[in-house]
Amino acid sequence: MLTSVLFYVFAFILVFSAISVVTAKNPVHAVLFLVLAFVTSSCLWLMLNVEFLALILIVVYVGAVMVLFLFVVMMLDIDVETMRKGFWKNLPLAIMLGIIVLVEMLVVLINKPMVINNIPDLANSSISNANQLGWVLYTQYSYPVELASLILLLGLVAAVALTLRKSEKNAKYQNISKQVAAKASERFEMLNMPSEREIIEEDPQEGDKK
Amino acid sequence: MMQYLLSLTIWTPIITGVLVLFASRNDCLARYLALVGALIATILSLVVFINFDSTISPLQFVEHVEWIPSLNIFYSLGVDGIAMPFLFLNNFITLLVIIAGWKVIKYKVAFYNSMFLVMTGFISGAFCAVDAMLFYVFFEAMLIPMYLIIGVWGSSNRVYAAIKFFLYTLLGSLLMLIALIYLYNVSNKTFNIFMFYHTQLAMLPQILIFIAFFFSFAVKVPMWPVHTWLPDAHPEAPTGGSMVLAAITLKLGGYGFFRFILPIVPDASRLLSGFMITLSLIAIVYIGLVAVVQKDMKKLVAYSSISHMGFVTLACFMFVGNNLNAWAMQGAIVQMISHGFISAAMFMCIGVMYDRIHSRNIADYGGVASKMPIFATFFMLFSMANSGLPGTSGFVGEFMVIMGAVQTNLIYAALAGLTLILGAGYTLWMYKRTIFGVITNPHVADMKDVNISEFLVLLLLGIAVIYMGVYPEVFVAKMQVGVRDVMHYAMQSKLK
Amino acid sequence: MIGMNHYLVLSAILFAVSVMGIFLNRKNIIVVLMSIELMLLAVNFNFITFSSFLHNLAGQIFVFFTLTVAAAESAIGLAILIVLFRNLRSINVQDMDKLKY
Amino acid sequence: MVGISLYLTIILAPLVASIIVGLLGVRLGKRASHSLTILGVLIATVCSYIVLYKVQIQHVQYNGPLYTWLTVGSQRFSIGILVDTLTSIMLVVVTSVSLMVHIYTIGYMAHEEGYERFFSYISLFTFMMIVLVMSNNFVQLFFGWEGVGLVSYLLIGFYYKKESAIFANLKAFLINRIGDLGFLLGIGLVLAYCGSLNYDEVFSKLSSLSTIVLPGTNWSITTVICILLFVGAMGKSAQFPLHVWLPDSMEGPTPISALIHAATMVTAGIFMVARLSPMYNLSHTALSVIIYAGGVNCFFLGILGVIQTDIKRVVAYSTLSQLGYMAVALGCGSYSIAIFHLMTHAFFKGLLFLAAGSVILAMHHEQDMRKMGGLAKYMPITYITMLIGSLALAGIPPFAGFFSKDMIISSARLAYDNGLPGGAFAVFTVYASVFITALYSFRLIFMTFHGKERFHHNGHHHSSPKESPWVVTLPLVLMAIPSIIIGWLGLEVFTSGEILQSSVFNISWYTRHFAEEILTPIKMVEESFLELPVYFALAGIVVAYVFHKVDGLSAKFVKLIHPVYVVLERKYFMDDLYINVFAPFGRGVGKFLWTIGDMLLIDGLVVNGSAKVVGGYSKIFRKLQSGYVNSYATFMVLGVIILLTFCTSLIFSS
Repeated sequence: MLTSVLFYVFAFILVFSAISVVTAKNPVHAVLFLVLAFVTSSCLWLMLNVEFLALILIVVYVGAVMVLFLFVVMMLDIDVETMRKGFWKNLPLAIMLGIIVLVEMLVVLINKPMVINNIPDLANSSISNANQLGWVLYTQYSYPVELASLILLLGLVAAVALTLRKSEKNAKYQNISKQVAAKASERFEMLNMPSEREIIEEDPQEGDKK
Repeated sequence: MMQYLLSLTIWTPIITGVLVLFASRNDCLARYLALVGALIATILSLVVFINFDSTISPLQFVEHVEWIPSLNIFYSLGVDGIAMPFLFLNNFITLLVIIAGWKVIKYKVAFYNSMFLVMTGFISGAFCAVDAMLFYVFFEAMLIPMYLIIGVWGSSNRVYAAIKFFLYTLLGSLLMLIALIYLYNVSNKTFNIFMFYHTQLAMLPQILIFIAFFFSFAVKVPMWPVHTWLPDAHPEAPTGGSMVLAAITLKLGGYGFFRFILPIVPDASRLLSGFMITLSLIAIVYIGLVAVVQKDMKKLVAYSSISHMGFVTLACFMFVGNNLNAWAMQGAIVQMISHGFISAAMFMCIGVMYDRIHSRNIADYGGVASKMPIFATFFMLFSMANSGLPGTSGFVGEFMVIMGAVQTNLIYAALAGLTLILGAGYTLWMYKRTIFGVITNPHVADMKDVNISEFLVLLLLGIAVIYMGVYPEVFVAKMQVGVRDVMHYAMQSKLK
Repeated sequence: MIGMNHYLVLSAILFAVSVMGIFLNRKNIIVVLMSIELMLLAVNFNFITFSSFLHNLAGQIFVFFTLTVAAAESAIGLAILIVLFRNLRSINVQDMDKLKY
Repeated sequence: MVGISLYLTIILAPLVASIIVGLLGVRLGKRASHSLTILGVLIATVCSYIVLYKVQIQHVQYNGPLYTWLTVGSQRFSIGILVDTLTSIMLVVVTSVSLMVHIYTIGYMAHEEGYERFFSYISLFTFMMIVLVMSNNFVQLFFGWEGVGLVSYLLIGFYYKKESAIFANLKAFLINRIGDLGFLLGIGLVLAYCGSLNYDEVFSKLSSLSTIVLPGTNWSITTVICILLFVGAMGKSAQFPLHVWLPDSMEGPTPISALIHAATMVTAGIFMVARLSPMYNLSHTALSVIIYAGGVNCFFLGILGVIQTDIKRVVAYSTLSQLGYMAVALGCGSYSIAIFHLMTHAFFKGLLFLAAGSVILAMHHEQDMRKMGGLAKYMPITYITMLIGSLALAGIPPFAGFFSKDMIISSARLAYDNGLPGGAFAVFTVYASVFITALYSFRLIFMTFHGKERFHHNGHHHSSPKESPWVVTLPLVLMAIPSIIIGWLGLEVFTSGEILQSSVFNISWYTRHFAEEILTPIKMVEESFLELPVYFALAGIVVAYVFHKVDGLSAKFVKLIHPVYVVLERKYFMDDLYINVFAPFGRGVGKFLWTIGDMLLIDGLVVNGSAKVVGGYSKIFRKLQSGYVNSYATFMVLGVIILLTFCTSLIFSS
């Protein structure tokens, strides 16, 4: 009974926040609603005994991706009014299409009713969900995991590379070929300086070397 | 060595062509490298020519290597009496083109020479291919270099011409691919052209195959009314491109009639021979008249090419009852080879004039003879050859075809013979307006006579034209048996 | 009793809402991106549901990878968005017509 | 030298000389050039006389192949040599006249540009003509036939900067090509029905042809072949209506007018018909056609010579007229007489041209007779030789032309008596032409050599005209001699056909007639004064004299017959027909086909039209490709929805 109530509460929050995401005037609000949607769905996943992924969703999505979104939205100077143009014009079409999609999916569900209703019992399971996943991921799916890590790395590098501005004056970036080609003599130079400075004018070349 | 002679002939220019590309920094090196490649290929094809046994009937210099086993496609080469002369013609003309472009081409020299070498290899491949798919690959691959040659080194309207050329020819050959796949399915999953000769076919498929092949080869020849790409391509192409286009690529169309249409669909050929003869006669007379009024020299010669190639298609379908005519059939091949020399020479001559004052317009010339006597002499020779003067190669083919046509129908012969008058009319009228007369254009007054490379090209072509006119037997003897075999297949019914 | 169908219906609704989102905010590329995230969530929901009810781990594994890819995707997508904004001073989709003939 | 090497020497000597001079002429210089070519022709001439001796006295004949030219199926075609009586006669005529012309050219062309080129051309011409004459098959005949046409083209256009010359040479070549088409078709029919192109093999199969008709018609195949071949001869021998090129060909230098357009090339058609006499004997229809063509030439074109003022054109029209005589002789079946006239004509007409050239040289290339007059006392040799030539041409006994022309008249009457269709026309034209011939040739003599000296008026030159150098007059004298005597020598042998035995076969009634009647020159001269022709000729001379002496008579006469005069002046409108009707018609059709057929229909409608249709559709569908990411996204989602609908419908159907 409790689970039913909880499900309906979460489900309601989820649908509400999803609708808010797509209708919110302010993109910042939209992002925040999206965070809410992720959190509630994470809760729903927990109810399905999928703790590992639920946590991942919170950590990765809410903690990383959504922060990124929020950061971008706040950083960019977005003209909200022009963005909203055509919102009302598109609304009927959008609702219609949404209903069509929904109806079609429901039709499928109604025509092929699923009779499996037993949620796996957590107490009966000797091994935790995270443990189970770990066993499979690091044995059977070890190569895809490696691949996934590479994709993440790529995403990381790509994001940096894309947003890096070489043309900007104070941007700091490495010139690798220059670094590699450097010799010891260029790094370290012995200067023979007189202990006492003479009062005659400075040698301009020496000034350059500094 | 002898065993792989055909492969060597095909791949030497292609490989040299690719090597030439690497020499793109050094124009001089590129030229010499290209010359060496073309020379080796010409010598190889000459070896093929000399070692070809004109008395035995099957293919010679055969090579047979698996290529795509799952589809039963072979890298299979061989030449008979019909293909062999073209092999030589092709390499010979390319050699001349390389020499002709020696001083004229200054823009992307290596690329230019490379394209011609690669194209030669592809064309040789098409002539040597025994496997239909191999033929198709070479046949299509050849378009690419030609497209680039027109598109890169052409004159003002080159892009239109290049695209028109490409689309026209591609459209035709796609139909051929369908026909080939059909033939593959009905003849025990083989692409061997000579196996197709033995495939029994009902009338309807024969007609459909005929139409498919017809579009592919008629565009190449080109026959009326699918000829309009040629008068557009020629004026835009550089001299070398025009030479190869007129001298060799058109011949692939005529070759297709001999290699594919007549032996594979003999009954349809017989049925549609009236149609083909009509188109050919239209090509000869109509195009001849059109050529008379051209103002652009290259267009004029392009139209004259169409008119001359009309003889080839006319000759292919000279059925008397069920029998083909040996005179006409051999005449067609002689006509093609001779036209290869003559049209190359005509375009070379026009190129020589074009290089000096950059105009193809007949009206811009006049009085060239007094400034370029040596050139005028050569041009006279080739003009006369183009109008079919006995003693030049131009006569032999026309003569043989007309002799054959008389045996079918005197009217056909008379209409075809009108080219004697029209051909002389447009060629010599052009000659009169460009070479004779007083100099009116100040640029003409500054023209200098031919330089050494031009002289060499004209001389070689002149020797070829006269040699073939005085002693055609040397070519004719080689093709005797090949033509006989084609006639043999073309005269048998394939209906079940 | 909450059965499988409940979850599936929920995910269907989520999906439909995200489809609506794409149509509603055709001009605002950020919201479009967010709608796509929502759509992915709906799909993941389905996977999780089936995995859980059918006692099969494959669904969860799939979700694991989907999450990975989606994270990378949104990172790159946002990076592109920033570059676009820098160059165009706008993220209006209508302004992105450089490739239009 | 014997046999084949002798014949090859005749053929190749001029060719070798021509090629050497042609390629290296400018380096060799004038002297070496003309020496070399004259040497070549001299060798050929000497050898020709040896051949004549061998053939006529020792009866050595030759017919054999040189090399295989072409093999088609089982048919083999060889380039070969035929030396028989006809060949030997023609060889002598060709090489002798050619030699004279070569020598003459040294003087005539001395100061012309392209001296070496000219010698190379005329040597090449000699080679081609020899090939034509010595061939033993149709292909080689055609080679020589076109070859002489080529050189004629080159030589008419020798002054290639002169618009009229390059117009004339193109015209000559094209008109000849019309004839060649007929000729080629004739050869084709010969090949198709006889299976060979060698004369002897063709002749041996002639008898089997008599019953065959051309498919689809009821024309006898022999007649069709003969007429088609004669069409070729009409082109080359300038028979009506393909004669229009010959007067214009006078644009070329005078020596070639003498060599090509009087003595040798234009007689090739006559030679060809005579060579094929066994074939022509089988078709009386073809003979009639020849008579009509020849008759028109002989009389109607002869008349045009009377009104010409250009000295060379007068001679040119007389050539047309004389060619008509020869054709009439052929048409009457007396081929040997045609060859006889061909030979005498070659000498006296060559002489006339060369003499005219001498006059032109003296007048500094002025050709208008109205600006001459009274030249007799300045140029005695030229005058006398030209007078001899004119007397021969007019057919005054005992000059050469008299005998041959009289024999043509006799054979025409014979043909009429034997009921050959067109016989009456032949008789009328040959008689009438005797008068015309004498009229125009003496009009030329009087206008040029007698009367007032009109050449001072045009102010170009003040010195009086001088006799030409010896290289010019020597050939005149050498040609004048045969113009007098060759008739005496040839009459009997040609009349009986003895000299041409086994190569030319006269028609049956002719042979029968002259087997009974033996003619000797003395007897013929005596008898001639009892017959009309001589009086016609004398009348012509008298009329010419009267018109010359009485001032203003010709002007009055012209006024009297004004409409006729206009027709004559426009040359029966034949030139207009070709230049203003046929040529523009051809060009018009060409232009129409090009602009309407090629450019508008094929290129515009089909080729570019299809491209436009594709382009039009693309223009519509391009609208969907807006380039906006959001519209793509929309379409993608729409696609997803459609797919979803499809999947859903699958559930219902199953």
